[in-house]
Amino acid sequence: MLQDAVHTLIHLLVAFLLPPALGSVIARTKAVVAGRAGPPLLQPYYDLARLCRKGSVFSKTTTWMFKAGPVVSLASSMLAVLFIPLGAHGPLFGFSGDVLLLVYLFGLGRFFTASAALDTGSAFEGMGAAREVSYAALAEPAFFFGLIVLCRITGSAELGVMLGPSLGAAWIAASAPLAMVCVAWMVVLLVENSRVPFDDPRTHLELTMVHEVMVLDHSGPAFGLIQYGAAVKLQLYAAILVRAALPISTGNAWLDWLVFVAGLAALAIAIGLCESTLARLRLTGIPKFLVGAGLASAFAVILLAR
Amino acid sequence: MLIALLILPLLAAVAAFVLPSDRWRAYLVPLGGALHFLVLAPLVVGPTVTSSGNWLVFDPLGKLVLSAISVLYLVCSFFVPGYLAHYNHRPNRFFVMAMLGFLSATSLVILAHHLGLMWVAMEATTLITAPLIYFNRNVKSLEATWKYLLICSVGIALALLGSFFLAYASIKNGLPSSLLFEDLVKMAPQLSRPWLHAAFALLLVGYGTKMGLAPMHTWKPDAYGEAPGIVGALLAGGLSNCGFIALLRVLRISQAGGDGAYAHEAMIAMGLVSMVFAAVFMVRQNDIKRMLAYSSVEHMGILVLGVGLGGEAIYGALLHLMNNAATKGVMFLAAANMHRTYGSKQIADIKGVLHRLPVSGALFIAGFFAITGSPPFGPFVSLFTILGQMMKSGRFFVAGLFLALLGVVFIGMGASVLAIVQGRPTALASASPDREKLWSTAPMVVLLAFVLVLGFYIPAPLQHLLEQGTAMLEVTR
Amino acid sequence: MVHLVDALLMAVIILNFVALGSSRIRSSVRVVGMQGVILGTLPLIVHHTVTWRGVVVAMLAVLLKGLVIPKMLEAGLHPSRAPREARPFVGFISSLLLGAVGTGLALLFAQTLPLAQAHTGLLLVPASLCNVMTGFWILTTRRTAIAHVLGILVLENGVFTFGLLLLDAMPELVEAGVLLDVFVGVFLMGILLKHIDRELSEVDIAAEPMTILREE
Amino acid sequence: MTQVLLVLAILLALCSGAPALVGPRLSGGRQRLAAGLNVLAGVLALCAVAVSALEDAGIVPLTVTAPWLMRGCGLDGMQRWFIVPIAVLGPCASVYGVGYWPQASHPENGRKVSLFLGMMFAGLLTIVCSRNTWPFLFGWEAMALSAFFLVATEDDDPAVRRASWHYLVATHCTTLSLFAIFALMRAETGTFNFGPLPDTVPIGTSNGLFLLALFGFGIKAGVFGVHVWLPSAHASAPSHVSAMLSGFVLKIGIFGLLRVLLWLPHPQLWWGGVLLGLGTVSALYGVVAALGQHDLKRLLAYHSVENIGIILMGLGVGLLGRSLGRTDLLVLGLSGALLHVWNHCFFKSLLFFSAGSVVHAAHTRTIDDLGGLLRSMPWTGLAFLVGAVAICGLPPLNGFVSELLVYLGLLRLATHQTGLHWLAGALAAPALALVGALAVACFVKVLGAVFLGEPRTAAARHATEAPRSMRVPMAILAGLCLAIGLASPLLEPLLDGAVATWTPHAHVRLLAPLGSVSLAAAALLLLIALLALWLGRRLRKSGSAGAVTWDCGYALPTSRMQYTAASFADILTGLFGWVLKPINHVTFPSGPFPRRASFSSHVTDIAFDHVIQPLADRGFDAMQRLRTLQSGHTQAYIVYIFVALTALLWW
Repeated sequence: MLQDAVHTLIHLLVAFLLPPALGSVIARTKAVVAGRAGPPLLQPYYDLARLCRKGSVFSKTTTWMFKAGPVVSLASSMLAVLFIPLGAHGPLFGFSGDVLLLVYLFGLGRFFTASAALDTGSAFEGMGAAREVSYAALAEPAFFFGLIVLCRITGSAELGVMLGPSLGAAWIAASAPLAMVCVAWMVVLLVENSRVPFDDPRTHLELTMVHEVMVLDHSGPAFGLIQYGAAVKLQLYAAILVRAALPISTGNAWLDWLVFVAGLAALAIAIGLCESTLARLRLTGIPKFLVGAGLASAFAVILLAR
Repeated sequence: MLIALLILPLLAAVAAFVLPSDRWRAYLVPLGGALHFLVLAPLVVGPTVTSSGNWLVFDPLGKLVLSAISVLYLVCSFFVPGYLAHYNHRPNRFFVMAMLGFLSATSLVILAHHLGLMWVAMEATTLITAPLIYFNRNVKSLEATWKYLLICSVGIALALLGSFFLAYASIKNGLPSSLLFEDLVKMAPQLSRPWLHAAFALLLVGYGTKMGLAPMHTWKPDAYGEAPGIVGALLAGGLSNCGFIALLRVLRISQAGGDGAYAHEAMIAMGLVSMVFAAVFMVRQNDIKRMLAYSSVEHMGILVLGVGLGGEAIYGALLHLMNNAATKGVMFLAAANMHRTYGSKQIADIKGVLHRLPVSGALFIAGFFAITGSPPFGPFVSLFTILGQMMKSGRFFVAGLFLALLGVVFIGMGASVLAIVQGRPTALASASPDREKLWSTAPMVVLLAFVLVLGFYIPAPLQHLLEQGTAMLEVTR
Repeated sequence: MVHLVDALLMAVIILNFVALGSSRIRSSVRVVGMQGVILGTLPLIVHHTVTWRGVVVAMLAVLLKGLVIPKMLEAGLHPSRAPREARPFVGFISSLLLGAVGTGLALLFAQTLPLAQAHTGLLLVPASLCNVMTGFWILTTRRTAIAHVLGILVLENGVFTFGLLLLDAMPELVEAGVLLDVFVGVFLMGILLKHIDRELSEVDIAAEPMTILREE
Repeated sequence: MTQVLLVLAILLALCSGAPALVGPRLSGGRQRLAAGLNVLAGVLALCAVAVSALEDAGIVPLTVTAPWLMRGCGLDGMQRWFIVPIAVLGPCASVYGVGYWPQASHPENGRKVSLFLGMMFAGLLTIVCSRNTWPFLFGWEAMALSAFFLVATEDDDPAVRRASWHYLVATHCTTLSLFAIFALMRAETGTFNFGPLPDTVPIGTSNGLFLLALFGFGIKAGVFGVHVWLPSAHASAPSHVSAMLSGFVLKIGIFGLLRVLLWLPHPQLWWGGVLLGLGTVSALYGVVAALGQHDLKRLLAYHSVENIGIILMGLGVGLLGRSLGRTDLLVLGLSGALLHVWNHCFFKSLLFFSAGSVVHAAHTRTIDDLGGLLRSMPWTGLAFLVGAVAICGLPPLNGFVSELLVYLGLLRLATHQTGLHWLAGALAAPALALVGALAVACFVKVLGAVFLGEPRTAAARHATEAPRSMRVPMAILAGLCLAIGLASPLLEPLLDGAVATWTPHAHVRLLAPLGSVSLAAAALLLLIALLALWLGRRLRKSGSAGAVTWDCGYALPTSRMQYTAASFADILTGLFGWVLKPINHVTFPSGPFPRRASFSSHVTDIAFDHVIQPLADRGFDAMQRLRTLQSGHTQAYIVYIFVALTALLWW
């Protein structure tokens, strides 16, 4: 019993404290590739603390909607995290169909973030919001076909079961579709979390931004919430992708935690490498890429029909 | 007693001829109508009456049609005094005489049980209605009257030839030749088949011309288009039904003579052709009265189609005869009011009737929904019964075509009706002093109430008459 | 007796062709008048027992069809305006040919109808059908309104000849009624003809009479 | 007992408008009376549902034997399910109408609207509770005709006349196909009463009835292809009428389809496939077309097409389940569709009510002329937000619950082992997900353009909040959306009763985790509240100041610089251009000193502008050519007579 309580505590800690660290690993990888020393690993935590203490400036044209944006997007990400398995450890909660809760919680977060951006009444934030919702809509089928593949293989609609122990055996039986799903999910991860090929988190030219420009007008604790929400969302996608790619469970609980953290780090480094090596896609190129990813995962479903 | 039905309107006509003042003469029409109705009412409820050597017989079919015409005539006759007062600059002696003569002629057609006598009466109705159509005294109404007379004469001549063929059919097989319906129906099985066959074709075309079935309907749009609204109502509701009852009498003989199958197929074909013609000519029609004329062609087609199908559809057709007469009355009177107020029949010139003539506009729309078979009204019940019989006898193609044509007619007619009724009235129309008076709206309201009641509940005597009528036309073998 | 009837019927058929062929309206009116007279007298001949009522009806028919109607129609023919010739759609020769074809068709159709033994020899049915067809051709090939009235008359004559077959079935009263109706019909058309002349005086009556009412 | 209540409710609603005709033209009292009568009718209908539920459960004995008029109506599980939303929506709409369409400011058509609103409400009640052809058809036509007169309220505007005309033609096609259906059914069963058709009915007739029902009821439900009347009718009708139209009149089509599908013998497998395919296409087309709209109410109308598509997908899964023998699929699909009927009825009418108060305040329906209304109309803005979140199916609210049921049905279909039927589920589920995401995009666009940012025109600037009589119905509907989202298990008994009409023992609880969904929704709301509190405390502690929007330092932002609806949706309308076929009206700047250049684009409806309209025009032109038969020549007419004669003789 004690064992379970400890592991649930670790589960909560990993779920809610680890996300900013993921961002720092990516930043550190990019710095090392660029030959720089890079910011200290705990820099994101310092930023969050600083933002919580700072004063904030709100535009006169905004209403309560502007403040609701960050709050709802973080709440939906945090709730979603409770339903996903971290490595071999099953999720804290789960019911048949919680996959859809996950997908639609992302939708809710996106709805409020984009609305908050439009509330400021600035052209740039409108541009960002438009791009965010459009690309997310195009990425939706890619993610969902992957879920269909997993659902078809494991025969259940519960995330814990789909990414559970039976996935290991499934990899042997249907490795080609699953590999294709992982590639598609990698693209979805990069799009949803505004990583380089699709969006540059550190760009300063608003015309080219997608995600960053939506949060242009936020400041102080609200901006802190947004940063933390983005980090949690990144870790969420990463956890799903890692579990789908490496469905191994070592049998020893502690060792599983290490495997999971190592997996996350490896994925962070991979994202860092992607950002350093790839250049950004033209804005008109992004929809083609997303539709391509969607067709890839759709093809995975067709492969299953064989 | 039956003779009274014929003589009373004639007496009123003579009085009209004698009476000098235009104003009082106009009131003779409602008087004649009321007298006719009073005599008719007890007869309809009573048993089948025959008189003068059963040349005049008042059988259930006759009761149905004559009561419909009499009610329509009585209600519409209240329209006439106001109408004639409005056009007081025109002499109306011939008009009133013709109106009353029309009533007695139609009564004679329905009562006559002798082919020759019925033909003479039918020809008389044609001749009496000619001056009615020519009442507007302009070039167009002249041409309309001329074509009406010419085409109906050709049709009636063929009908006469058909009657002679029927008479000869009995002589051919050495039977005592007689043109009385009862005798013909009794002798029918022995009648020589080819003559009976040819006779039915001729009579169908002859009396079909009188009814306005396509392709012999060409006189109808011109005649109804140019005649005054009140005359249009009586023609559409009354005269066409005379043609229909003549056809029914002939059908009974043909059925009894074993040629029923051919008769039914011919009538179904003729019915559908009429509906096709009506649908085609209804689309983008630019004249309200011509539109109503094509609607009349369509509904005559439906009557013939119903009887051709047999079974329940006969009940539906007979009920539709009543509904159609009343609804056509409403729409023609409304069209008359609009024509008078807007000074034009062209749909392009009439707009915003709901605002300018609220009662006429509302009743025109209600009549439109009724005539195209929308449920709360009477015609829906009869159309639905006819459709039910089509489905029961497995004629799916006919049912599909029937519904499609009803749809096209709805679209054609609806576009015109709504273009007139909705929107704002033109400056010219709102300027004209014409107001809606009681005489111009009360008849319509009564007729529409009648149609609405028929939609919900069919009174027992009418139900009894309809069943008897259906039994008469049922194919016995 | 039968030969006389056949001869008269042959005369009627020939008169049809004359009516079809004649170019002048005045002559065709007179021809139709003659046809009316012949047909008026025929029932007396065919009918075995001659009753006074039959005679009265025959006299009435001859009087109306022979004299009154032609006189009225000619009155309608104003010397000044109405054109001499009734310019038909088709030439006169072709209308004659049509008449011949029509008669042929009528004969064919008459064959299909079996006659009672008493009437096998008689020409009655073909004659009447031929008249009907001629009436049809006059109605459809001529332009002027007066020609149409003539067409109607020839058609009525055709139907009337068929009526001779069943004289005993048709009591005189009804026969008179038929005659009266035809007469009143033609009389009304005559009145309308005067109105047409008055109304359409400016429009040449021979041209397109009255096609104002049509669907565009 | 239920029949007495039902007939009373119907009669009350029917004559609710009558007193308005009698009184003086401008008095609002009659209208309030009419609204009161409608509310009473709604309450009676709800009591009837409760009583009949108890009767079926055997608690209340079936006492009074109904006289003739009432024998034609009654309530079984499915009918109870459909009575509730109309009993809620009807009163809300008429109460809303008191404030939105007051007699005083609309003298010439105010009374007409309240009269026909009552008639439509009565017609809908009659249809749902009828058990015989005659009340069904009478109720149907009463509803259809009164809806026509309601849509044609402002008939001096040609666009409104055209819209009401398209509606009338569409509804008449439905009526004609209903004639065919009921005539055919009577021919088979011999009676006018409703009931399952005997198995002796040949498969051909059964298929024919299915296609007729799909066509007739599909027009009424607004399924893709025959939805053409829907957008223009909703845009031109007064908003509370559009709410009734979109809220329930579309559902009456689904109700009719359900009834007929229940009675048809020999259910075929391809029926379910057709419904699922048609539903998916309708959902996709509805949301994509909505993206390109500039008119607020047309946009909401296209979303009705989308939601009807979702309902049809649920129905399709249900039918496939029935044919494949999978009762779990049947229960899930059917309950998802039925629950979505309720949800769509509530959140769509909520959206139309808030759109109505926007139009009432700003006197325009063009989204690009509005903006910044959340500040001047906070309650309407909140109502629209709740409606928008619900319609996109986002978690805390009711939209998510019913879409979850449909998803579960689709996912179970995707895991079906035998045959390739699972591919249908495997392709439809991602399509539904795409529809959800596009709906989010569309409603962010509308919310941002109408309620957020700066007001773009003077009318938007001077907008004032709607009166109380308009806000109360909105509050009720928003409350219902939240209640269903948080407490969906409460609906299980009523839902099981409805699904029980199809399969004997249906228990949604075993197949769908409604309990845990409600818990998750509650948890989400709790989390949001906590974070909001934390943020509020932090902001008070660390202070906040107001300033001009940080537009990267641009100091003079104007309202025209904001993203409009068209620019927001440009990426997606560009991608879906092959469906929307947008038409651009461009005036290029010309000459050395160009004075004026403009660009505007609008989206065409592929089914109407590119298929139905050209076909109709070509058909009517052909008829026009045929009219030369009536050439005016008497000779020709006589030739027709002889042609007819020879045809008859020769035949």
